Amino acid sequence: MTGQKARQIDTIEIVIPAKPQFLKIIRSAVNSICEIRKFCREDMNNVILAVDEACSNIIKHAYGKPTNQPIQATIKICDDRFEIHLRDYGKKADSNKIKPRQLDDLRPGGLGVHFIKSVMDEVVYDNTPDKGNLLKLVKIIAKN
Amino acid sequence: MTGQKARQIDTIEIVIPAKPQFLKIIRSAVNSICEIRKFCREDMNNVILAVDEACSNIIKHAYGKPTNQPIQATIKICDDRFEIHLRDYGKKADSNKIKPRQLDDLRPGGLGVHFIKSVMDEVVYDNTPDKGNLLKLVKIIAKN
Amino acid sequence: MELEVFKKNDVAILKISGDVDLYSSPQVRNKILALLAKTQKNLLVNLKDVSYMDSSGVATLVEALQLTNKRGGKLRLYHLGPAIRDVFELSRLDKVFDICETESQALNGIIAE
Amino acid sequence: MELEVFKKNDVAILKISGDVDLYSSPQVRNKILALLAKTQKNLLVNLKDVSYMDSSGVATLVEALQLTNKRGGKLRLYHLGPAIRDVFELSRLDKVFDICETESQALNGIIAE
Ligand SMILES: Nc1ncnc2c1ncn2[C@@H]1O[C@H](COP(=O)(O)OP(=O)(O)O)[C@@H](O)[C@H]1O
Ligand SMILES: Nc1ncnc2c1ncn2[C@@H]1O[C@H](COP(=O)(O)OP(=O)(O)O)[C@@H](O)[C@H]1O
Repeated sequence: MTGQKARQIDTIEIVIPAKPQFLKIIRSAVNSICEIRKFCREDMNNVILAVDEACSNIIKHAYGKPTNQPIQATIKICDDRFEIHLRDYGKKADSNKIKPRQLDDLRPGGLGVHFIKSVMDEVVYDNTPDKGNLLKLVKIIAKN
Repeated sequence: MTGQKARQIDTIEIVIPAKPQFLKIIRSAVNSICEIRKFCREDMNNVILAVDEACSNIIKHAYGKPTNQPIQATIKICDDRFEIHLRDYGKKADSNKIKPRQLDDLRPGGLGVHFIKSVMDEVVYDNTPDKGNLLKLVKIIAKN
Repeated sequence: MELEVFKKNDVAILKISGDVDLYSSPQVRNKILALLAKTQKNLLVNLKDVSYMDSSGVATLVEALQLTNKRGGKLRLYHLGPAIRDVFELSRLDKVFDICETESQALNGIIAE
Repeated sequence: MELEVFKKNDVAILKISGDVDLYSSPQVRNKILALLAKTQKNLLVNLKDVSYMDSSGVATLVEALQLTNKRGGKLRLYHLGPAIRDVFELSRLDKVFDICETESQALNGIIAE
């Protein structure tokens, strides 16, 4: 188990204007990537959900509304993990405020961050870029 | 009919490594875009086919083989047309050689350019960029 | 995303098809509010052909649940596919909502009232 | 893309499912060459579950047609959905190929031989 197999990493980039009607494009691209990598149904649905919620939050919270400014998604394709970086140029996130609500408080909204954190293995909000924010999401894929 | 309605144009970008297994990502993104714009089934299938064939030709002819170098797709979304620009950094195309074979010469291959030219309204191969090639494809969408 | 409204023995059934996301959930919300405004006490929601639902879709249904509760009515969801069921489980709302397998189960007790 | 091989009264049927594109058509080609190498004179191809086919998929079937012709056998395609039918029409090969509606039509005359 000491031998290291050179891991092939391919990178896919998708840029959409930060508008709700274009989220479907990111979802279907992520879907295809999961199919190419033969993720199981549950991993696939979870990854799609987390990416979609994160993009929705960029529209709602970083940009504050639908805009022509971009959401840049960079997806790294490996056998054993799904990694996506989401870049926006909206207002800097206050990482203390990015948290799920208490689930027993029944009210509409406040589920997105909970979904993202429940299904992904790494969730890192980085507001140190020159402009805007970078969100890194990683899902480790179980071998089958 | 003299009043001009400001046309909203949105731009989507997708970059994949020039490898056959990733063509599906471009197809599914184009599919979603056609759905968002409510293209009819035939327009949708035609646009997907032409884009896919053009990307296949970039892998086969511009790069000569699967490679990590990129295929960059820039898609402009309007109500009445589908426009995509495909950029590669492979060897310059000789536009005299980019032509469909005679269809009555029954042999495998040589159909891609025929498909592209049959279904798209504008097909412009531009090899003047500093490096590589730019292919512009336009499909005018009939109002329904 | 498509919305269809049926009536079965005076009970309103909303059938949602396609993706319910940040783009389409406001349309679902408007339709539900309109149905409940029209003196509709109870509402059944058929989710059979929903291919995707995100937190904004769940939030819309939470709002509908609160509205029907307040009016002494019932909201019932039925025919959830595995992907949609997972989203409700993730949100831990699968116990809060009245989730049925079939339409006749969902109608049970509502029609009899 | 998935490939399955069935036998019906000694005739080989290749069922293709999914997308046939630059990535997957070499797999289709290999399977067809292997089937024809195994003394298989005739070949039926069920395209019912093919969701997409590009020129490389058509080229693969052209090659199969030429091979079966050369050996005095028959290649027949059947169950083409509208999208796949369009691709054959675009290539103007819908008249060159023997395209049938159903499996029994495709088997007709081949089994009787
Ligand atoms: N990308 C983001 N930028 C800034 N704030 C965010 C971002 N994502 C989430 N938040 C904050 O975290 C909170 C919880 O987000 P979420 O669980 O998705 O629920 P909702 O968006 O419905 O409020 C939001 O209300 C917001 O204050
Ligand atoms: N992007 C391209 N760059 C360079 N040459 C190309 C390109 N696309 C097509 N060609 C040329 O046009 C010919 C016809 O292409 P096509 O109809 O797709 O058939 P095939 O790729 O099967 O040969 C190719 O053989 C090639 O010489």
